[in-house]
Amino acid sequence: SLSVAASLRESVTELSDLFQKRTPGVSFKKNFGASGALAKQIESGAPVDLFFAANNEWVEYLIKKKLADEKSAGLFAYNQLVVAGKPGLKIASMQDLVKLNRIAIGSPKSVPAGEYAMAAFKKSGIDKQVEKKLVLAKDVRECLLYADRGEVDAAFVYKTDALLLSKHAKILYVVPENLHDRVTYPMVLTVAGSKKPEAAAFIKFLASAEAKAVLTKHGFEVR
Amino acid sequence: MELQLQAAKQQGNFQLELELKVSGERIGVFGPSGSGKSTLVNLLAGLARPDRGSILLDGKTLFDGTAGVNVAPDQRRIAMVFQQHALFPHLTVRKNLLYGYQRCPATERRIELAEVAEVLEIGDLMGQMPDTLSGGQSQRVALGRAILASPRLLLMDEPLSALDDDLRYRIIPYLKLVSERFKIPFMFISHSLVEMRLMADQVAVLEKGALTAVMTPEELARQRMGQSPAGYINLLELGVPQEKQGLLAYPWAGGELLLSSNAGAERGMFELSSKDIILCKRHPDAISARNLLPCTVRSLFETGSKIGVELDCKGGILVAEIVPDAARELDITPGGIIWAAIKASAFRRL
Amino acid sequence: MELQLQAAKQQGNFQLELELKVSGERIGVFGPSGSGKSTLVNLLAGLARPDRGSILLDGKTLFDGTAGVNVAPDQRRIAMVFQQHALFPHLTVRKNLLYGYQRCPATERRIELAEVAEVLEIGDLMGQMPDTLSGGQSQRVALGRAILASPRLLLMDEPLSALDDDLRYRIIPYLKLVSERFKIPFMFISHSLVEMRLMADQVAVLEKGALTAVMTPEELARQRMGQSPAGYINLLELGVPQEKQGLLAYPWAGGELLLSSNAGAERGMFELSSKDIILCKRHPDAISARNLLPCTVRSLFETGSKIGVELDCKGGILVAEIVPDAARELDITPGGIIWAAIKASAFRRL
Amino acid sequence: MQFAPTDIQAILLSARVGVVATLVALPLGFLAAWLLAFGRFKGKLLLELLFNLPLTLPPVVVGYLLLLLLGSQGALGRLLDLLGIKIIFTWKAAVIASVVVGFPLLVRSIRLAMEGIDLHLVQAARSLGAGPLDIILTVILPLSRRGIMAGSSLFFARSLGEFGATIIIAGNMPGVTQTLPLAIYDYASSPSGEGTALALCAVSILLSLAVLMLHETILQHKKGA
Amino acid sequence: MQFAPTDIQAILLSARVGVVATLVALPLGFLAAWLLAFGRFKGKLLLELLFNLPLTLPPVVVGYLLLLLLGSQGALGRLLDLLGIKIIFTWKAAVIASVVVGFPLLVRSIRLAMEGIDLHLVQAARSLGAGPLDIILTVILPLSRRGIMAGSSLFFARSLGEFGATIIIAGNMPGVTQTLPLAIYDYASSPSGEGTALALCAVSILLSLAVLMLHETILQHKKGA
Ligand SMILES: Nc1ncnc2c1ncn2[C@@H]1O[C@H](COP(=O)(O)OP(=O)(O)OP(=O)(O)O)[C@@H](O)[C@H]1O
Ligand SMILES: Nc1ncnc2c1ncn2[C@@H]1O[C@H](COP(=O)(O)OP(=O)(O)OP(=O)(O)O)[C@@H](O)[C@H]1O
Ligand SMILES: [Mg+2]
Ligand SMILES: [Mg+2]
Repeated sequence: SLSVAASLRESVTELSDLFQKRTPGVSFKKNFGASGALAKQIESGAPVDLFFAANNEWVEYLIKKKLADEKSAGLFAYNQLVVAGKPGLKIASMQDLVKLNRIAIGSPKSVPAGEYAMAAFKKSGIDKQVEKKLVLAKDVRECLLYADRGEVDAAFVYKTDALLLSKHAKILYVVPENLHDRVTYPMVLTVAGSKKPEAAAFIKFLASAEAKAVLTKHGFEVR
Repeated sequence: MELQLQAAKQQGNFQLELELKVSGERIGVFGPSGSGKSTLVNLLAGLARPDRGSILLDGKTLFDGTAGVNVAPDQRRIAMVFQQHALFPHLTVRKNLLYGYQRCPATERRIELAEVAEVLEIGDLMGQMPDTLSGGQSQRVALGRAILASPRLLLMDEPLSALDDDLRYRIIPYLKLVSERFKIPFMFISHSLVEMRLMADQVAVLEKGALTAVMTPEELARQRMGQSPAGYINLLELGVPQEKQGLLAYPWAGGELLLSSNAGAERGMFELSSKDIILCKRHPDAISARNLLPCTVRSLFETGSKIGVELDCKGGILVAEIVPDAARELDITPGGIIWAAIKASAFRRL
Repeated sequence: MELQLQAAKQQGNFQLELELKVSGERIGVFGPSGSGKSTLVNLLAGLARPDRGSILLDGKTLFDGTAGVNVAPDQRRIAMVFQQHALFPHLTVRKNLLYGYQRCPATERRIELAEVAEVLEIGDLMGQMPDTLSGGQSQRVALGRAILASPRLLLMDEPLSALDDDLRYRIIPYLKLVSERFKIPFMFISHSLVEMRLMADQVAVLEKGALTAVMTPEELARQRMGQSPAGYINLLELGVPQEKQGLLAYPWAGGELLLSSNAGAERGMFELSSKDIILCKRHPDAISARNLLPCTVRSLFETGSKIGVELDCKGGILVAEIVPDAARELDITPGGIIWAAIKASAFRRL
Repeated sequence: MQFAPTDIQAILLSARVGVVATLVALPLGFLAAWLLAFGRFKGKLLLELLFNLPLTLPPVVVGYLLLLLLGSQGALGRLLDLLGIKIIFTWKAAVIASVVVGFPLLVRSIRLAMEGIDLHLVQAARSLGAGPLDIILTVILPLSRRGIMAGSSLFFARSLGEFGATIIIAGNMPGVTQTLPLAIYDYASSPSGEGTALALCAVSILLSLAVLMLHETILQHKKGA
Repeated sequence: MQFAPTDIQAILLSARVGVVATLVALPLGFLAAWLLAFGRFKGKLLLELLFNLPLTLPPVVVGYLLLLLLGSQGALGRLLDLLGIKIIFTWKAAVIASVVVGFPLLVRSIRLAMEGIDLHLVQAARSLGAGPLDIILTVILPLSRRGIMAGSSLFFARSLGEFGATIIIAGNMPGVTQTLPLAIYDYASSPSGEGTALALCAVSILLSLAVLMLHETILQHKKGA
């Protein structure tokens, strides 16, 4: 079975469905949640074969605990951090954010997107100015919700998520990649998963052009 | 107090169907267990709603099924003493007592805490909580609580059953006093004829949810004299006594009556059962009964298997109870002269 | 039943300090309100724990403070009738009645439902829930429930206060019957001397939490004869009567006694108050009292302001009550002959 | 509105988890309430605290703690492993999450009702020969009926809404361990799923309405009898 | 173990939110319980359902619904905006979340106690001249004291643990709206924060222990008096 970070929900579902159609007899159980929760579950012996995380931290955690197969670790997709907000606002640089009242980011302690956003603030030197304006959401979807409902002026979200926005909010600004580490989605086989041929086959399938097309459709970058 | 009640109420298998018109300050309700006395009380207090009918108290409509009038219980100013005392468990005895008092407009307050506490002997309990009271104590407090509300009508549902005899007869005259002095009319529920006779001017007799009669307690007592173990109770108002041969001689009806010395040397009201009067044709020379009164027979009446004899003893009226056979043997006829023998111990102060 | 109790118990301001040794089947506990009667009952039933002391019933230790013995209430097989009936509100009358019955080992069951239901007149209520019963009905059911548990000891805490006179005197002989036939000893709490006299063989008298005396109810009644409104109660066992001049003639002590015809034409136990006996020196020619018995004076005793006269009427013993003055006047001395006049209506069947 | 098969499964699963959790928790809750209401022993306060813990802590934290306990490294988890019982990532885990999180509510309700019972009734029963267990079954149980009913409908409703602990120990596996709240959450967090989320909310409300009505009817019925 | 300043603030904020929420909810809960226990009106079942809704729905969904209602585009939110009152992302929002989510627990407890009150007492009070409001204050309120105490400690504990609805409408702003459970969640979801998370859990448990002890002491005290 697969444990999948919530932000990959739609794409991994589509990919696994596709794979199941291709390979009769194979069926997946999927489990969605926050990366941290998923890692803890695996640590507690949850019967998981393949772990799709939203950041490297939890994959390394599992590897360190000898619960995941280091050799199988790889990057699955990439994403971009964007600022979404009220359609009228003009954000041309990070410095423009200082003028805003409320900015939603994922909680940097628990949400990778938040971590990237904080890094970007620091690199642009505005972390002190915006500190009091930050609303820390428990996940990216919540940031999105705030932006969509107009509760915040801007929210740091992934591009893939921002594509789901309705007309109340839109992408205002794409955060330059030099301001933070690249947004990566790693995946790893667990110790149990590394013994299953189907799991390896699925990983191979994910590298195929067909799979990459699906990811691109959902807004991910595949390079 | 004038009460006009016409009400029907279904309760489980039990059907109450009452039409009752009474006026007076001291109304009794008499009837066997399960005859609907408590139900009637609830209707009056507004705690139960008649299925149909109307209730008028002193000309004021308390309930009218057709007109849709139903005065709230707290607006009726009708206080209750329940069979089960229903004291507020979270309030001290003092606060229980003052509950109705404080809710009574100051101008209408007629009775003070100290007065009630003294008569009911609950002064020492003031700080206690109800759950630490004995059965008798609880009921006395409940009684005091209702009295202190200075109600327009006081409903008492067998309030005395939990009290001992002594206390019971000390409370009864107080209740009467309260009713007379402060004009608090009451309705007194009991299935004891004695209590009824002592407490009420008029009695509504219930039987299986219906009114069978309204009569004076005298009439009721005479009617049931034969059945009642207590007989008919003569009530005598006696003046200030003098000591005489270790007894107390009370002036009564031009003559005097000798009572045991433990009767208490003050004027007051006394009861004498019709059963405690023995009639003799002639003056017996020596008899243990201390009172021998020559009387004129006023009338005879039959009740059950007994004959009631109404006697005129120099203006004082007494009712004696004898068996028909004795009436024949003694040749008792209205207008005849006869001796009534009464023991000094037969009288009881109320 | 043999009870040895030595216990102390503090309750608020009230201190119980009892040492009580009684044996007998019918124990009474007598005392004014607040004297600790209910507290004693709770100690016996195991519902309250003495601060110190010991309780032995029939040689079996129920409680021993020093030895650390405290038999659980349900193991004591001591049933209770409370002042407040405490019926299980969620069970029908039938199930309430059978509660203790079903928990009593089948071999120990001595009393059947139908029997109890009939005497207590609760047969019609079987399907009802307790909250639909009137006060009197509830207490009868509670009584029945305790009896049906066939207990080793039945504790009754003023069980009769909520019943009407009629019913009360119909239950008393049944209770006595139960106690005799099935050997269920009971302890009967009351502050009524009359009930005590009717129910108990021995009475423990309590006053402010302490035992003042253990005596027979006769002694107690004689002692308090002067104070009690009921006087001393003579209990007479009368044989099968014959009709005679509209009255019933019951054989008694070699002669006969004439009773009102409503006494019921069967043999049975009757009560006669000492107050209802009038003594005459000579035979009065015509007197309303239907019974005139020549008697020998056996003894005289004083109580309060009264004199008790123990009479021997051809073998039957009666106690009459007169004032000292009358004793002098009639020249009553032990061994003397005197006439006792008793009205036919003075007797009451129990 | 058409529900996807996994949505139907979520509804059925939630109903099942609610019912099973209630059945499991009731006897335990009754016992716990009895201990707290009538028991006199040391450590009572501690026990009470323990029962209330799941209320005080965010359900997510409860979930983590349960994961530690029941996971393959946990004390209980290892024991269950030996017995061949798998809990984590099964619907049984959802039941456990519901039981633990709703337990304080159940206990509180029942205990409150027990504390209202007239002690005279217990005393009467004892004097009529009923031992402690007998009294529990024939006096305390029926007389705390209102509390049991109130507590269990409260508990059932709570279990229908249980999210935080469930997602951690049961996981969020559509068709397997995804209960109603998890499905609602999933839909609600994507803008396109709002409609379905609301529809599932309505189902959840209807379910608890049904339990509530059942509860009222039983109470009314018993009152009338 | 040293807490960061924001952790201390979270503890204080949680305590404040708990206390304020309890104070706000108590009169409302009492009123609601009274309506449900003694009221006889149409739509009672509906009202009961409404009060129980927040229990049935996952707190996150409740938070979401509250956001819709109180947010800048919500009906109530716009009204409050006109009055110059800001709710969303302030500690007041945390209070509202706690009140809404804990309300059913409070009402249930109080109502249960009210239903246990001997009707004779109410009748006696009425016959002594006490009107409905008077009776509520002098008879029903003191006699449902146990239920109020139980309900409010339950409510307080629940509010200490309230996470799902709070994080949505109060946001998670350290030092401003970050309550204990939010802080715990934050720490618990990063691999390095486990220790701090457990320490904060302990604080939360201690807080509710304090309330529980207070509750017991008051009950014991009143019983003894
Ligand atoms: N809620 C009820 N449901 C069914 N029957 C009831 C209800 N309340 C009272 N009854 C019945 O109504 C009848 C009258 O009861 P009520 O209490 O008025 O009698 P009562 O005259 O006061 O009796 P007691 O002297 O024993 O107190 C009884 O037969 C009782 O069983
Ligand atoms: N829990 C308690 N706390 C304080 N005082 C108490 C408690 N229980 C009983 N008492 C007191 O103990 C005394 C004896 O009470 P008890 O009920 O034994 O009297 P009783 O003889 O049965 O009276 P009654 O004839 O009125 O029923 C009373 O003064 C009562 O106020
Ligand atoms: Mg009655
Ligand atoms: Mg007593």
